[in-house]
This record gives sequence, C-alpha cells and structure tokens, in this order.
Amino acid sequence: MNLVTTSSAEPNPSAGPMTEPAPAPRRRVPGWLSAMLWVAIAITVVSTTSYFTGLPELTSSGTVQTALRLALPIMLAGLGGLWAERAGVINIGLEGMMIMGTWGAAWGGYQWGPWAGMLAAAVFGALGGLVHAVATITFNVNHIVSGVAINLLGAGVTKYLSTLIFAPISQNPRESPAVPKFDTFSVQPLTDWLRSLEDLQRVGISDVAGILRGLLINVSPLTLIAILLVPVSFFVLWRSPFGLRLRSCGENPVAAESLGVNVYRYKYLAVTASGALAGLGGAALVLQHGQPGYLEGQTGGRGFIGLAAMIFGNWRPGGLLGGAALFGYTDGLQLRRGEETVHALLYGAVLFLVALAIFQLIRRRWLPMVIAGASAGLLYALYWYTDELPEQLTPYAPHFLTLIVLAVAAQRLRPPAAIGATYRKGEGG
Amino acid sequence: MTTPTPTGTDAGADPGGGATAVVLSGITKRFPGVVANDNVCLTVRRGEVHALCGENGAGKSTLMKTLYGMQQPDEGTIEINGEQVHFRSPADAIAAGIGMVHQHFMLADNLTVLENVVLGAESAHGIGGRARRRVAELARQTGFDLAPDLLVERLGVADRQRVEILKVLYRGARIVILDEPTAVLVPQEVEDLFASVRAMREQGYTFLFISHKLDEVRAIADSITVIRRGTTVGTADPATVTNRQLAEMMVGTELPSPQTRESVVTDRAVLELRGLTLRAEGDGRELLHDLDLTVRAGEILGIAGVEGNGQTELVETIMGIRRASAGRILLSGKDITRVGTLARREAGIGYVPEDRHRYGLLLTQPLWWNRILGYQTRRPTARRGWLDRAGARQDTERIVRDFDVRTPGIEVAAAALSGGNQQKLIVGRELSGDPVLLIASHPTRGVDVGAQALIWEQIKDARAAGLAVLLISADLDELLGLSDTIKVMLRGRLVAEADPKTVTPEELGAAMTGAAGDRDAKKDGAADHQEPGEGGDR
Amino acid sequence: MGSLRGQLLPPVLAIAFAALLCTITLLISGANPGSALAAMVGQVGEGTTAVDIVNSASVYYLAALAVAIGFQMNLFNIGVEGQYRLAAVVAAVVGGAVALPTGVHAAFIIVVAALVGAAYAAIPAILKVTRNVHEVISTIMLNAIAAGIIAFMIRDDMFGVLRGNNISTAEIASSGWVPGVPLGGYGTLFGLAFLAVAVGIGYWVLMNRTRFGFELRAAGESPTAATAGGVNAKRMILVSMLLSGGVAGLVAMPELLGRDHTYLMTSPAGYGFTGIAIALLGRNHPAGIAFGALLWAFLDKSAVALDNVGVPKEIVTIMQGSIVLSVVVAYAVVRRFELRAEQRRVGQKLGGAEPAAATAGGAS
Amino acid sequence: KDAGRRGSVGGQAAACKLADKPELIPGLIATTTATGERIDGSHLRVGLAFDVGGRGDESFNDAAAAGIDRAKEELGITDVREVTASHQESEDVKQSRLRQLAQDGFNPIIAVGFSYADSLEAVAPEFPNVRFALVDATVEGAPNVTPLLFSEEQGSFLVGVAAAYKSRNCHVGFVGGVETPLIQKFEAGFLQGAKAAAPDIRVDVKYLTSAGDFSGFNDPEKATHSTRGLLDRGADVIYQAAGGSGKGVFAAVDDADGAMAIGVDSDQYKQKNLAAYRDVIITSMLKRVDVGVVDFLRAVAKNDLSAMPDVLNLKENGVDYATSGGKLDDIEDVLEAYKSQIIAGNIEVRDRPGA
Ligand SMILES: Nc1ncnc2c1ncn2[C@@H]1O[C@H](COP(=O)(O)OP(=O)(O)OP(=O)(O)O)[C@@H](O)[C@H]1O
Ligand SMILES: Nc1ncnc2c1ncn2[C@@H]1O[C@H](COP(=O)(O)OP(=O)(O)OP(=O)(O)O)[C@@H](O)[C@H]1O
Ligand SMILES: [Mg+2]
Ligand SMILES: [Mg+2]
Repeated sequence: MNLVTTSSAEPNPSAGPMTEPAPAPRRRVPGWLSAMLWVAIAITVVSTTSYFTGLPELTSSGTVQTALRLALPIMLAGLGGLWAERAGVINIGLEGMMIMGTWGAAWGGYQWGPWAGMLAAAVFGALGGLVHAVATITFNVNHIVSGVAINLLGAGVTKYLSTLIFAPISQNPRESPAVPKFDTFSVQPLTDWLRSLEDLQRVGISDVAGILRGLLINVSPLTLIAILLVPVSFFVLWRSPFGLRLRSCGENPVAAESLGVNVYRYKYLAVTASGALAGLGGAALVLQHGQPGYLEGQTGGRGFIGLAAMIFGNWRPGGLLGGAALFGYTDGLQLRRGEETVHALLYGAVLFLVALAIFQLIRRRWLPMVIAGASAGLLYALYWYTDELPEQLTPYAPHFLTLIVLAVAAQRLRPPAAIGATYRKGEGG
Repeated sequence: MTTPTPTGTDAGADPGGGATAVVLSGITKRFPGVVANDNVCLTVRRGEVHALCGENGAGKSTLMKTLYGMQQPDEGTIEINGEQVHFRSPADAIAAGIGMVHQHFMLADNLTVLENVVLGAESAHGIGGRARRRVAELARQTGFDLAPDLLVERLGVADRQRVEILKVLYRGARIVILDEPTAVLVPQEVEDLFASVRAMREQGYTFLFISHKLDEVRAIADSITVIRRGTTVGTADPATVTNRQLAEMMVGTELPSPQTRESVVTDRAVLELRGLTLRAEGDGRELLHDLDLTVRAGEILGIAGVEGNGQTELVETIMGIRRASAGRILLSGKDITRVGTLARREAGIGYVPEDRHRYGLLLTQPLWWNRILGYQTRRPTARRGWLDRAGARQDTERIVRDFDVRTPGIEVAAAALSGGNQQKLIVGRELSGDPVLLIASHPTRGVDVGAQALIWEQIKDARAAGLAVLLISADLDELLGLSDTIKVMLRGRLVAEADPKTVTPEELGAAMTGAAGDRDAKKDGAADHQEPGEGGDR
Repeated sequence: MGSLRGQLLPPVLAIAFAALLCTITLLISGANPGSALAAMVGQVGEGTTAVDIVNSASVYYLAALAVAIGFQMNLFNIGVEGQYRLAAVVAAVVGGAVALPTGVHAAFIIVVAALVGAAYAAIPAILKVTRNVHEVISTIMLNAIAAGIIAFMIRDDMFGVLRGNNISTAEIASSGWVPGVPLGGYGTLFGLAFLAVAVGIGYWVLMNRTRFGFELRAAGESPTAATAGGVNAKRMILVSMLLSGGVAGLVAMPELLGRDHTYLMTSPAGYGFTGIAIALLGRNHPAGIAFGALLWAFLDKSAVALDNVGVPKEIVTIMQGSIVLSVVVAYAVVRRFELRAEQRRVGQKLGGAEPAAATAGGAS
Repeated sequence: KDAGRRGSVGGQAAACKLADKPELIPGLIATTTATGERIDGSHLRVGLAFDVGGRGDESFNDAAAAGIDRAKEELGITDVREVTASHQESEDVKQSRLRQLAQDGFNPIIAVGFSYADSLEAVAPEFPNVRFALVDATVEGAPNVTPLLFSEEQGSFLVGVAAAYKSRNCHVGFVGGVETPLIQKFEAGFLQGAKAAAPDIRVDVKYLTSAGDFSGFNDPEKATHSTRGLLDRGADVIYQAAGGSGKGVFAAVDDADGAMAIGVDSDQYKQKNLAAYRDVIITSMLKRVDVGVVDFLRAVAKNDLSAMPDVLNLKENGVDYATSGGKLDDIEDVLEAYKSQIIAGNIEVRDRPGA
C-alpha cells in the first residue's frame, strides 16, 4: 500500500460534500407561513406607528382601499412580467401593453359594457404581447429592444386609434367618452361590524378592522378577478404540468426541448398571456368605479413599476403581490394625506429597522445588525428634527421605500436562468 | 445495486438476438461551414451496448441528436426496430422508446429533481404524488439516493447524471443513448454505472455509448463503430481490438501515453500553501481546511478527488477568485494572499480552468481577442493600457501553429472551435509569457486523444524547463501518468499522499471516496442537506 | 456576418417596411401618404430643420452612448433619464452661481454635469455591487426620485427663479455659453455637437483599443471568464456605471450651454428613453448610433411638418416603434439568410470528408 | 351590491361663521365683447399653435379653440391653421412650428401656453411684420408679441368665496395637477377668497406631482384618491385645477354624500364628457382665453392693438365664474359684491400662495 494518510489525526470529517451552493442545514419556512409572517410584521409595524404618531389614517379602511386600488394595475402588470419572464422572455414592454389595455377597455366598455371592456383590454394587451412574442421568439430579437419598441408602438397606436375612433364621440382626441363601470360590492353585515370596531379607535383591534374593512368594501368583479389571478398564477405555474413546462422554458429551454416540450408554443403562450395580464392592468385604470375612461398618458409608468414589483418579489407571485402592495400603500398614503403620513412612515421605518437589527443580533450577523441599527438611529433623528418632508419629495415616497427595502433586505434574487437568452430549436446543446 | 424493471410494454420481448434496434443509413448533417455527419451508416442490434468512438468534433453527438430528433438530418433515413421513422422533435423519439443522456447535462438548475424528471412526461403520472412515488420507486430500483425535492443546482455531477438516467427510465425508453457519461466520474462511479448498464442490457435495453476512454469502451461494449470526420470508418470487435488499433482508426496516430519522463523536480519551492482555509460566504462552513502544500519547480503535483470536495475552491483561492479566510499563499517565496487575480497572473501563474466555456473563453469573440484575456496588461498583447492588436494577432498565430489549433483563422469566434481545439488554445495561451506555475484543472477533459497527447506533451516540456504544475484531474490515468506526487482531497482536506509510480487506480479511488468501507459516511453527508420542505414555491 | 451587405441591408429593409406600415395606416385614416412623405422629406430643406435635426441628434447621440456603455457591460442603465436631468439642473444652478473666465466657465459646468451624472449613477452601481439590487429596478425608482429632487431644487425659495408662469434656474452668464456655428438661414449648429462627436470617437477608442475597454467588454460578455482573466467584475460594474452616468450628465449640455442657458421647468424629459432605443438601433456601435440618432431626430421633426399638412402626427411614434422593431427583425432575418447561404456554399465545397473547419460567427 | 354613494364627508364641524358681505359697487362690471361694432377680419390668415392636448382638451386649448370658432363667426375669418405640440418636445420643435406658420404666410399667429415663451422670443424678431399673441406669458423686448395674460387668482378668489359659503363643515380643499406657478395662482386666489369669506375656514391643498413632472395633469386615478383623502378629512367643497386629472376629482366628489366640486378654465357643468358629474359641479372658474383670442383678433383686424389690456382681469371679463346649474343662485349677490370690490381695487388678490 503506497497510500500515506496525511491527516490521520483528524477523524472523518462529518461535513457534507463541498459543492459550491451553500446547503444551509436549517429548515425552510413554508411559503404560506412566511407570507403570513410578513403580513403580521407589516400590520404590527404600521399599527404601532399609527399609535405612536397619532395618525389613524395609517390603517384606516380608506387608506387600505386606496392602496388596493393603486396596487391593482401594478400587480397585474407584475403578473404579466412574471408569466413572460418565467418562460424566459424579458418583458420591458409591459407599459406599452398596458396602454393598449386601457384603450381596449375604454373601447370595449363604451360599446358593450364593462365585461366586454375587460375582455377587450385583455385582447389588446395580448396583441401587444403577441408582437413581442413574434419578435423575440420567432425572430430572436433582443428582448429589451423589442420591449422598448412595443412601448413606443403601444403609445403611438392608441393615440392614433383615439384620433380615429374616440375623437368624433368625445370631441377630444386624447380621451374616450365616459365608459360604463363595474358595480361594486361589499360584504355587508361584516363590514358594518368592522366599521364599528374601526370607529372605536382601540390600538390593534381598530387597525386590523380598518385594514380588513378596506379590503371588503367596494369590491368590484375586476378587483376580485385580479386578486384571484395571483393564486391562479401560482397554481398554474407551479402546480400544473403546463406551468412546469412553461417554467422549464425559462430555466433551460434546450433541456425542455430534449424532453419533447414544444418550447416555442409555451413561450408564445406565456408572452401572450403576459400581454393579456398587462392589458387587464390597463383595464384596472379604466373600468373601476369612479374612473373616467381612457386618457392619453394615464398609465404614467405603472408598467415599469409593475416590472420592478416583480423583480422585488423575486419572480414569484406572492413576492410581487407584496411589492405591489408596498408601493400602492405608500402611494396611497402620500396621495391622501401627503407630508404628515409620509413623515410618520419614517417612524415605521425606524421600527422595522430596529426589529431587523434585533433579528440580526439573534442570528449573530454583526455587520447587517450594525447597518440596520445605524440606519434606524439616523432615520429616527430625521423623524425627530423635522416635522414634515419637502412636499416636492413626498410623491416619490413609494420609490424611496422600494429602494430602501431592497437595499436593506438584500434578498438573493434568483431570476430564471435562461432569461433573455435566444433559443432556436435544434441548435442548442 | 439492483436494476430497474423495464417499463416498456414489450418488456423482455427480445433477449438480444439478431433483430436490429436502430439502423441509420446515409445520414448527412451540415452546419454552416461544417459537414458534421457525412453519409453515416450505423446498425445497432437490439439488446447490445454499441459504442461510438471518434475524435472531438467527429460528429458523434450530432449523430445522436439526430437519432433523438433534436436535429433533422439533411439526408438519410432512420429505422427503429425495423420501421422507418421520421422524428420531428424529441417528443417523437421519446414516443418511439429512445432516451438520451446528453454530453452536456440537460437539466434546469432551478427546478427540483422531481420536476426535472417528470418534465415533458407529465401525462404518465402527473406532477404530484403519483409521480413522486414513481420516481422514488425508480430511484430505489437503481440504487440512486436522490431526494426528489432538492434543487438540481445543489447536486454534484454524479448525482446530476443519475437524474439524467432517471429521466430516461421514467419515460420507459428501451434504446438509451449515453453521450460521454463517464467523463466526469471516478472509477468506482464508472463501475457502478457499468453494472447498471450490464444489468439493463440483460433486461433487453439497447445502449448507444460514447466515450473517449478506450479501456472503458472495450470493457462495456458489444460492438464498436468508429467515426472520423463525420463518416463511419469501420467497426471493431471489443474482444479483440486493442487501444492502439482503435486509436489508429480514429485519428491515424499512435495512442499517446501520459507517462512522464525522468523526474526533473528541483528543490525550489514555487507555490506554498500555509494553513490555507476557506469558509463559505453565507454560513461560514469550511470549504477548505488548513491546507499545507508545496509545489516545486519542475514538479507536477496532482490532486485526486471526487468532484465537489474542494478542488474547485482550492484552485479559485490560489487564483484569487476567492479570498482565503485564513492562511497564506506564497509564490516563489512572495506572499500573494492579499493581491488580486491579475497581479497573481502577472507574477507568473497560468490557469487552465475546469470549465473552458464559462471560465476560459469569450465565446463570441475572435481567437486573438481571447488571447488577450488574462494578458491585458502585458506584452505582447498590450502596452501601457493600450491593446497591442498586432502583437496579439501575431502571438495567436504562433499558438495556433505550435499547438495545432485547427481553425480556419484567428478571426473566427472561439465558439466556432471544437472543444479540443478550444482547450489547445487555452493551454497555449496559459503557457505563454513564461509562467512559473501552471494550475491545470482537468486540462484534457472531453478532449480527443490527439489533442490530449499534444497537451500532455506541452505540459511535460514546460515542466522540463522548470515549470511547477498543480494538476487537478478526474482522469486517474492522466494523474498517474503525469504527476510526480499525488495528493488526495476529501471534503476540503488533503487526506492522503501517494506515489504515482506504485499506487493503483483502485487504491486511489478508495482514498478519494474516504477510506475503503467508509462510503456510508458520504451518503449520510449527502442526506444532510436534503431539505424536505423545499418545493418550487419558495 | 461581417459583410457590408449584412450591415447595411437590414436598416434599409426595416425603414422600407416601416414606411409601408405607415402608408397603410395613413390610407386607412384617409390621409395621403404621398403628401405626408413629401412633407417629411421637404422639411429637411426648409428653414433651420436640417440643422435642428443635427442638433437634436447630437443630444440623442450622447444619451445613446451613455446607454451603450452600460450595455457593453450587460448593464441596463434605464437611469440615464434621471442622471441627465439631475446633472442638467445642478450644472445650471452651479453654472449660474459662479463667475469664471470665458471658456473655463463652460468647461467647469460640463465637468460638474458629468460628475453629477456619475454620482447619481453611483447609487444603483453601489447598490448592485454591495447589495445585489437589480439595476433595472433601482434606476426606475431613481428616475422618479430625480424628478422630485429637481422639483425641490427649482423651488423659488431654493434655486429657482420665476419667469412668468415658468420656473427656471438662474441664467448662466455669457462666459459660460458655448457658442454655436452660425450657418446663416439654416440656423446655428450647437458648439457642443462636436463634443458629442468627440465622445463618440472616445467611446470607440476606449472600447476597441484600450485595456479598460477590453476588460469592460470581457466582463460584459462573460463575468466568469473575465474574473478568471484577472478582471475585477465588480469594479467594472462600478466603473462602467459611473462612466455611463458621466456621459449621461453631458446629454443636456448642448442645449443648456448652446441655447437655453438655464434649466426650465418645461425643459423636455425623455432623452434617456430615446437613448435606449437609439443605442439598440445602432447596435452599440458608435457609427450605428450616429445613424440612429439622426434618423430619430429626423422623425421627431417630421411631426411638425406632418401636423402642418394635416396628417396625424401620431404616425411618427408608430413609425419610430416599427422601425426599431423591424430593424432588429431585419438584422435577424438577414443574418439567418447569410448563414444559410454559407451553409450551402460550404456544403458544395466540402464534397468529401475535408477537415471540418468552422467559419461560423464573426468578429464584432 | 353597493348602492350609489360610498361614503360621506368626514368630520363633524359646523358651517362657517361668515364674514360680513361686502358692498356691491355698481356699474363696474364691463362687457368688452359686447362692443357691437361690426369688424371684418376675412382677410386674416390665422395660425394657432396649441399646447399639448390641443383642441378638445376641455381646458385652455379648447377655450382658445372656442375663441377662434367665435372669431370665424363674428369676424368672418376663414383661413385658420391649427397645429399642436407633442408631449415633451424640445425647444427647437416649438420654434420650427411657429416659424413654419410664419413662413407659410399666417398672420396673426396665436401661441397657446407659456411653454412657447422662449420659442417666441427667438422666432418673433425674425418676423417683425407678423403679429403674435401668446397665452399665459409675456416676451420681453418683442413688440410684435401681444401677451394674453389672465388673472386666474381673481376668478379663483370668487370661487373660493362660493366654496366658503357652500361648505357645511367650514372645510374646503384644492387639488392641483402639477405644482407650477400657474396652478399656484389658482390656489392662492382660492385660499384668499375662502378666507375672506370665512376667516376660520380650513383649506387643504394637494398637488399630484411637483414642478417638472407633468404626469400630474394626466392621472385621474391619483386625483381620485387625493380627493378622497381630502374628503375623508372633512373637506366638502373641492376646487380642482388639475387638467386631465380633474375628472378624477369630480368622480371622488360625486361618490361622497354632500360634497361639491368646482371646475376650472371652462364651464365644466356644460361639458359633455362630464355630464355624469353635473350634480356636484356648483360652479367653474372661467378663464376666458376665448375672450382674449377674439379681442386680439378683433384688434388685429382693426389694426389697433393699443386697446389690448396688459392682463385680462375680472374687469375685462378675462376671468369669471360660471353659474350654469343654478347652484349659486342664492349667493350670486355676494359673489357679485366681491367681484365689484376686486374690480374697484378694494380687494387685492395675491398670485402666490402664502405670500
Ligand atoms: N449546432 C451546431 N451548429 C454548428 N455546427 C455544429 C453544431 N453542432 C455541431 N456542429 C459541428 O459539428 C461537428 C461535430 O460536432 P459533434 O458535437 O457531433 O462532435 P463530437 O463527435 O460529439 O465531438 P466531442 O467528442 O467533442 O463531443 C463539430 O465540429 C461542429 O463544428
Ligand atoms: N449554436 C452553435 N453555433 C455554432 N456552432 C456550434 C453551436 N453549438 C455548437 N457548436 C459547435 O459544435 C461543436 C461541438 O460542440 P460541443 O459543445 O459539443 O463541443 P465539444 O467539441 O463537444 O466540446 P466539449 O468537449 O467541451 O464538449 C463545437 O465545435 C461548436 O463550434
Ligand atoms: Mg460530443
Ligand atoms: Mg462534444
């Protein structure tokens, strides 16, 4: 035997194999539980803030309703992004598809009522998606180029169509005539009871009641469908053979192809669905109670925000819902009350950071702990020495918050592996 | 190890007589600029293991992809079990009972084992509980220890290959194509694989087997077909043919041997590792534990080990791609622990990475542009912050000449070269500029015999001129033939040292998997990080 | 696909296709495509339009170069929009506040603008390098935030000056102006159009001739290979983003120093997004980008001419969108066509079993 | 299913304690348009450069368009070319547009919107014989440019008074689209008017976006939610100067029980696209760009611009309040009294909030 053992003193090391990804031995919290946990943390932080700053507005049903309404288009655009990007196609054209959706919703709605409007919005958005699909999948065009072009086309085509079709009716080439809207519903006896709870102004109870009531009153079918699309997307994408195939096209299309998956078909379906979802996002700006109809430029970059929410949510439906909710909530706050509530958000941020610092302390991760703690101190000082923030900056509170949460949470984002890559049948491997 | 029961409907119908499973006639496949297959004819009997041999780029993979429906032949016909077929996509081939384990794994890293296996075959058992039970059953039958809900990105190569084989079995394939399945395996794993293959052969499975390792081919195959430059040049009987004869059929040259000449080891230490330790970024596990190592001028030090035991990390730490957590790295006595990769390269380290596509080349760029990579601060490719394009071109021409890189020119994109030629280019580049130390990770993996010989020759010449070489390889013949000293790496430690003149591959293999009889410990370790709750929905 | 035909055919095809599409659209709406075309072409000879096109193109060119620098590194800098706007405001404020000799003053303003652009780009860069925040999301947010900062800065109790119903920054003294090249009735060419050209040349030299450009492109193509080759990929992200932001800072300078001399509340936004489209049109190549910028500017100006003859000017946006899309589609089609042709050629040449020499792929 | 209203105005405060109503100074309210004199303008070729939005924007572009339409009728003008600005276009495009009109022989040329100010400063001297008019801005040192300025603050003052009188909670609100100096004039006048009528009144102000980000003029969704915020806090009369977002204000007001809205620029009660909200629109602050345009064209046709006022005030009918719908019938005397006081110069209306 010519083998000399050099480290005989060592007992057999018990660690596992040394492949590069860290196989953390701790147990993972299941998705639904961690979602509940996040929701609980968020409610606690917000209601504590509301208590200490004396601003019931933070958890009032009105705020929550506004947040929901503002989050919807963003969430739908984000879902659109999710479908496309899970199939490996970057969709920066969501904004253009959303614009198509607003136009379609107004046109269909004007002609045949809100349900038709919703359908038309989805169809128009899907048309945008189809163009994107043809360019990126059939012609292998760079996905970002195609997306930028679709944004231009969406804006141009709707302007043009409005001049052609809406202007004679509304006398205004930039907007549609009034469009019939969806009726809204409330969960009656329950919401009345919640209202009485909310009016009590007790810490915690009233906060939760306000939040729940905000979610249960004035719900339109469109809202309901949109919210349902989140779990539906999850089940279709993660729990069905169709979704498995679709995701495999975004992870490794050549492998999918080698197993007999028609990659083109799934990509086409995904990107078209993506457009339809973005189009629905457009409908959520036109067909909801109190909305006037199509107006040129009304999407105002919500498609991009939707994309950001999706990235924020780590290419997952639950995550993007969280991103959209965060954005909608902050935007709602600043729109309803402006400077004061946004100022109070500073306080909420302090609470959140303190919690984070304690969490890091328990996990003995010193650097993140110090950073979180220091930021908390800084923000608290800012909160203490100012009464309100410059009003010019408050409209951008949601953007600030998104950025800060991303920077602090430093989540390990995991985009689909083959995203943006060109794929051609029979040429892979 | 038990064997899987066939799942096909015609199970055991033919114990392996004269009937043909596959007949390829006159297959021609052209790619832009290349005729990959030129009028290839191939006959495979049912129930046999049929080996395909040929140089890199001979067209073996292309032929197999054609058989598997991934590529449509420009000319020629395919017959399966006596019936002429026309495959428009792999789906058709799978329906006809063909399965393929690709040379480059066809796995989606971010999907679980289960998802990878059932993908495309959902109609059989769905994607839920039934599919899980079926996969578990197959895994039990084949003795594969795989947690179905583990992400594939967490698997090592051998496990990945097992997933690939599961995929094939799950679809009930009767004709299985294995494209270079052994390139990444250690001897024991190869033996396990062969045992499975033999057992399945008894059950009536037909195998098409591709390998560059001629010993293996002779050990497993019932018949051999040799392909050269896209056409079949002949068949051989594995019982009678010798490696030399096979090699000559393939390339028309002599079978090279990695045998080292006289030892030229000096006592001048070039690379010294002192207590080198590396911890993982996230959770601080030790990837490398307190390594001490010295490579002297004129010495080739080989590192043996099952992949995933820290070799990659060791190399990357020496190259400065990862930062050592503790310990020192000395190059010719100078401490380089804290300097960056470029400074290390400038100090005279050459680096042949294990994955040439990811770490070695800029695939869409021309060859001469690739020549600059790693030398962007030095002559002859650069001068004071400016690139020396003429110099780079000239030196690339030299490499192409000296290392026999087969290419139409140096303006060609690196991706257009075959693997062997890409490797020759990299070795040529890394031996330029008089390095004092060469770190060679699997320098001849997937490279044909001709290119392999040339690369060995070049390494030996450089060693004779005083180069120190740290060689990491899964190919034990290469390790034994080239190294002056061999160290065995296991779980981030150097656990044994061996003299290549006397040690046998089996002894090495035993040390690599943790002393003989110790293999259960490894399995336990593997089970450690299999997390049950981990679905795709995190 | 190195051939000249392969380079030039696609844009020609694409423009023809986009023109066809627009013709159909115009016919549907009952307008006369002939007169529309006449108006578009005719405008170039009229008044200052030709010079205006070049002036606008110089601005677009800078924006597109800024975007292209990021693209070379596989960074998608949507943030050029916010970077150039913020840089313009700060440069205008600083430029309006200091008194310096002629020439030095202008140079100072330009440097300030570049620095501000770079500094604002540093935020997404640092977030990406240290916190792994995706640059697309951070720059989307920062673009919006830039608008807020600008609004804050041009408040009349900050640095703003009321000009009737408009707000502007203080006017920059004439020592800080960059005089244009007067071309008589054709208008005045921005002096800083030459800056754009210089930056374009600098970009080409940097990318193709220097170690820095090599490292940047290497890291963009394959971060892993670049790292193994001694390139610090993180540093490259940082540097390329700063560089991109620096060039973005210059975007508004031709207009600021050559025409407006102040930043107005109504100063146009959106050059950053235009820059993305043009960088893509020009395939990150300095000459291609120049062509794209001129084409884009031409189409922009056409809106006025079309409006004048009563043709819906929205057609211009449709045209821009369809050109971007069809140019890239045309490149893809032509490339595949050429590949096929080569395949056939090789197939004929290699009748037997010649060594399979690959010639696919081409130098960029 | 929800029936109609979805909320009421929050807060329990009572109606305001009103200040004493000022005296009506008779004989001051003039009618410049009613000169009756017949003038022929058929020889004029009029160029009209709209701001973004153009004809049909239901705002000041539309008002300018209405002026042209009336001028066609009254002065017999036939040759008019209308061109429209695009979103976020650059300065030289604006210049080209004006230059094109001038070169094609149009004279006079009316530019709508202050964003044409710099362009006119450059273009007007090139065409000294062409008469230009510029809505909402002046151009220094260009004698051939006639500014058409309106004292939006005066009109806003009057609707502020109306809001104070109509508010049941003594709490009113203002929603501005983008925080520009122009919109701040509306805010300033409204604030001053409301305080003048009811010193204790609470006025909440919300702008959708800040200067430079013009999306605030195009986002009815945001306007709806901002308005709801104001209503939830107790404001019950909302004045909007938010361009295209204004509809969102009306929608939110329409939703709340007992809340009222005040329109802007033109008589929004009469607008077809706003018919659904007619019930809640109690008045609108009228900015009579049409009056300015017709006066200007009349003056040009007479070739005498000397009579053009520097600013079109209440006195010149340049601004006013709408009475359609009859919801102000009960307080019209009060408003007329304030109006006469302003015209007489007894009340000076500020054009900057908080100044
Ligand atoms: N998709 C493709 N496009 C263009 N050329 C290709 C393609 N695939 C293969 N080729 C060409 O076909 C030739 C044969 O390649 P193939 O992969 O079949 O070789 P091989 O025999 O499997 O080699 P190795 O032993 O390295 O695996 C190569 O030289 C290559 O130039
Ligand atoms: N998409 C493609 N376009 C052009 N050529 C390709 C393409 N894909 C593969 N090839 C060619 O196919 C050949 C074989 O590819 P492959 O990846 O199998 O390399 P290989 O020679 O087998 O090397 P390795 O030993 O690394 O597997 C290469 O020569 C490459 O030029
Ligand atoms: Mg192969
Ligand atoms: Mg190969």
